[in-house]
Amino acid sequence: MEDEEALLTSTANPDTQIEFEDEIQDWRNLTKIKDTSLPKRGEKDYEPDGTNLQNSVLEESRNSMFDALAGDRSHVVKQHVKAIWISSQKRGLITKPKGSFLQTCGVIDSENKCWLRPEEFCYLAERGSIEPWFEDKDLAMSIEACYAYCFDNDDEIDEYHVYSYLKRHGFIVMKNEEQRIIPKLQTISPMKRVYSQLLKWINYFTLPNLITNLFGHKPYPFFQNLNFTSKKFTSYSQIYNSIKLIPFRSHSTPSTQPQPQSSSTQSKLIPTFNIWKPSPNFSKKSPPLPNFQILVQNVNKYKLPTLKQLHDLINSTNYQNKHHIDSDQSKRLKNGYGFVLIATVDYGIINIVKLSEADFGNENVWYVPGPKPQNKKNNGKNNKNQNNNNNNNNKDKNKDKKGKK
Amino acid sequence: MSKRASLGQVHKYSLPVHPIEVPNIVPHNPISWVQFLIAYWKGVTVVQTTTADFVNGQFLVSNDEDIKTLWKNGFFGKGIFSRSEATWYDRTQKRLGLGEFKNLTIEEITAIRRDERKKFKKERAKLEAKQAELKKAGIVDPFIEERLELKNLRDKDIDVKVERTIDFRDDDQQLLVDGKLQNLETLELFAAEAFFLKFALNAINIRHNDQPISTVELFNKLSSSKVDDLFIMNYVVYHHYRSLGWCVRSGIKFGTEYLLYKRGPPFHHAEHAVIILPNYKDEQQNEQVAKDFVWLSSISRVIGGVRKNLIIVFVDIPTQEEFDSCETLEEKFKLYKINELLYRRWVANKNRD
Amino acid sequence: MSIPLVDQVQQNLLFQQLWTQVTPIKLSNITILQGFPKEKLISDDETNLNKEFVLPIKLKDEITPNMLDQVFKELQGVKRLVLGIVNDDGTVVYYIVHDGVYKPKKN
Amino acid sequence: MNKEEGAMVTDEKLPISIINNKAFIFDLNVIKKLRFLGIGGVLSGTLPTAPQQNVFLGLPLQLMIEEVVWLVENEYAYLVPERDFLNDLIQGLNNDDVLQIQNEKQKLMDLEQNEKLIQLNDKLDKLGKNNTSDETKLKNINQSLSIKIFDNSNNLKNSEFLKKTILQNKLIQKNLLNSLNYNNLNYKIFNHLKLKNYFLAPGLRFGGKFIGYPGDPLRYHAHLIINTINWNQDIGLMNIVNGGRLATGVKKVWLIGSERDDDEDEQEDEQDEQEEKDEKVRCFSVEWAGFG
Repeated sequence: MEDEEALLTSTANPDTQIEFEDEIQDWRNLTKIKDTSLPKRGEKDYEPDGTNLQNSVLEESRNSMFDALAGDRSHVVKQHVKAIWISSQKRGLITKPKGSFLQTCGVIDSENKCWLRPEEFCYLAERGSIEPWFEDKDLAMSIEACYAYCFDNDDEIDEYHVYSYLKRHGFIVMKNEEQRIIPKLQTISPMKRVYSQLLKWINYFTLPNLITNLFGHKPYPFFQNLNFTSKKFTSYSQIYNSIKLIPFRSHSTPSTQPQPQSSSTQSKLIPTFNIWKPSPNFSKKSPPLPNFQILVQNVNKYKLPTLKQLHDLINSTNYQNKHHIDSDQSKRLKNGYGFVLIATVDYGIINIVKLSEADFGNENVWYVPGPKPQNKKNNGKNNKNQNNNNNNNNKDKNKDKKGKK
Repeated sequence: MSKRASLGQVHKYSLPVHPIEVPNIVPHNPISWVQFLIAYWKGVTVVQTTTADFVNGQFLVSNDEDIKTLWKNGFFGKGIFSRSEATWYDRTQKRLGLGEFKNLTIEEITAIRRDERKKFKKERAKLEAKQAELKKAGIVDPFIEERLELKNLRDKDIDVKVERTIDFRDDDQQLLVDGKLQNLETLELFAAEAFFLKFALNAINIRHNDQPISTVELFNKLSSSKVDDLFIMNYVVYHHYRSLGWCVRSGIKFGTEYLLYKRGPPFHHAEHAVIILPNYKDEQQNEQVAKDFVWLSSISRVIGGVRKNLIIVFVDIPTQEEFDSCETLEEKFKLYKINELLYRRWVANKNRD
Repeated sequence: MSIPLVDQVQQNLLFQQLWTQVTPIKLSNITILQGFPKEKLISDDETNLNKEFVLPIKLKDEITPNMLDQVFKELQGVKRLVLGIVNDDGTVVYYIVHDGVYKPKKN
Repeated sequence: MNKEEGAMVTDEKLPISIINNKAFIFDLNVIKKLRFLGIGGVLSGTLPTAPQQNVFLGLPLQLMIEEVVWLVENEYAYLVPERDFLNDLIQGLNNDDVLQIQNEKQKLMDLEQNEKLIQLNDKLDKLGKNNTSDETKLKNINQSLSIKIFDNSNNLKNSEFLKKTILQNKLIQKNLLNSLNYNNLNYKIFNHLKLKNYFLAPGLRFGGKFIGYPGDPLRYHAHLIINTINWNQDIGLMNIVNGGRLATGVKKVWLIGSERDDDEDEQEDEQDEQEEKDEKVRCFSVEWAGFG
């Protein structure tokens, strides 16, 4: 199918590209969500048509919403946990810690008291798991008071929304308090490097190459005056390599051209939260490397960070499998290398994007015809295989082997 | 099957530069060595040179053979009346009932599919009207069955069989000379394509006001001498991807600069879409030109909707002094560096397990 | 050989999009095109084929709300305009601009 | 229109809590009234009865700045500097007040206890197994009573009074509104579409400033992806291509909202300022033409 066709068909049905959470849902379906399965997308109307039926359905939806919003925020006496907001520390204090949330929230000090960060305190209060208390009055705080006292600026509120969004999704989320840059590990394992060097040498000595090398063919041409006819190219890899010119940032030698230290006061960006996939064995005392790291940015306040900021940000990340490299070329191209998540926030609406470093410059995709086919029918198939092999990791292997005599 | 093979044969070469064909060497067979050497000595790297006219900022190729050459050897250019390959002449022959019946062109297949979809939409509209009427009477949704049927209709692959109908408009009179169709279609190259063919491959002659134009002259016409000139940025990105083997075509239909195809449009879908942003040495300047997230979100939605990968290419911009001090274009281009970032929506639900 | 912008869009409309009776009209500052599309531009339209107006413009050109306003002012009573956006590869893409807040097509 | 609607909205001005320049509603009754005014806001808290999902969220409701300005300009609402307000409110409570609050809380729990006891006795009677003393039962019941966390602080003494004071202090109101630092063009476009009965929501997900619904988003699909562009600012044809593609693909139009810059209109007499201002707003709706 043509690209345009793909667009038409994929968008003919908007459901396929809009995530479920994106749309405002019919609250009459809330009961279904509690039965663990997601409700089907509610049928909505095109526009108000003034019918009584439409009005009564709308009223029903609104009432379902209002009823749901009126639901109690509470826990039972048996599980009562009182948490006191200590303003001076900017922490919530639980003197008698209990509850399953302790597995992923709070820090226990030497006196066995639990300290909650503002977002933890507020989130647990909001879902009814703790009873928030004022420090200097013997009085419970409302959610209103939690919002007013826990956050010192607008960014912290956006961060809180992202925190609770991820928590509701079941992730384990912790503030990334590590303010130092984690040194970047070697991207290529030593073994891999030896291996690829070896392959390079092997290829160098493959015969057609040896011969062209002996005849003094240099792959770098003079642009403008280039005259291919005076060169003896025996394969497309030679032709393509000869026109390579534009420098690119490679994931294995990522250092950017030295940028003069700018006078800008723009602060260095650091991921806001560490995120782990849900795991029953999670140890908050000695957590493993997170699965993801996320930066929170309000779209009405911040723009896309500069390239330098993004590179620094990605360099500063440290998460599980950071140095994993896909063995399949097309996956490498699609997934890239190091990445960071950015949660963009627009009045509590959250859209998360993944920014990854890509390295197309290290991947050749030119077409290499396969060996002469046994019969015509196999032709396409062979080409494919050949392509995949080439894609694996060594570009020098991309020597054309013309099957024709 | 045979169509596929022949397509592979037609597009055997991915650039209008062809390598020398040498036989394989079998190490223990000295005859193969000799054969190789002979082929090597006799062989010449073939460059298929074409000609384009540079007029009013457009690069137009009007010679039929040249058009074919550019299309066959790496999918360069676009027929001005076609979606990609110049197929207007064949299409119009068919439409006007001239010539023989050939395979349907992409444009024709699309038109048929769109017609089918319109029919479906009409039926759906009717259904909805009926439903609205009933709703006024207070009856809810009696049409679930029918709707399901319609959905099937939509999901079903639309069969493309056509009977030929002739469509001759008054406006078509001007196309005919002595009852024969004049080919009005030319191939247009975009600036980076034309410049690549000239500068990197030296496979094209470019005429300006009927005079041949040199690479440097062409460059000066296409770019201002400013270091962050759009043409230069677009060109270095084009050159980068072409030199890696990608077939690079315009991305305007999806609101991006380029689309990257493996091999070319008839072989693969474009998997990647490219947008280009400058990266200055001065961070303050970068902050001033920074794009907002909403803008990116819009692009990423369109690109995600057609299941493509969005690449943001940041091009390092050298200083004007560095740029001016370079003597050759080659040196100048080498000052620009490609930095690629992938931008993709991250869906929490799909990343939890 | 030379194809200025307006001719380029005119030819594209006539020979690729198969519009009919495509002719230029001069406005005070610019030239636009009028003509009849192959099919209804908006499926919800009641009349069969309307005369449509096309503003040829290069992709890299600027367009401001003020400019759109001017065109609608000069085309008194016309409720929509088609932008014929010309890319430097010869592609012309077409977008409808409706005057005011317009409800999307139902289908 | 709903019968209650009229009564609901004319009542009295609604409080909007301002926390770090963001606007929140912590009171369900206020949310209900806003809904009838066509102000939806964004529910951004965890719904305590279904805390493990993100499709249906709970209190508080966050409002867009434009919603806040619209509510204030139309005299439906006033602003409360939340932290100062709470500080005053809490400082103003003496020990007796605190005791009273606790007593009230205790009363609620006693009520719940009673109810639960009656229920339990009924149940056991029916089963014919009611042979333990109430005291033993209460021991268990007491463990299952609920500790409630309140959405707002309306129950605190003087809350109403303090809010009234804030409402009447014009300087506070003016300063708070200014502190929101809203973009004038965005507000004009918001107001223009609001006058046309559109329900507006933040636009990030569809790549716009706002998205516009023809009615309550609970029942209707969005029609508009709204962008605000200055009168002589380049819209960017690539943005039109992109936005038009996106919008048409999801059955919406890509709306350009702008405001005339020309001075000639200024001399016209200003009978109705609100409408006069709105006449300067100019919108264009973009969609893909379906060919090319």
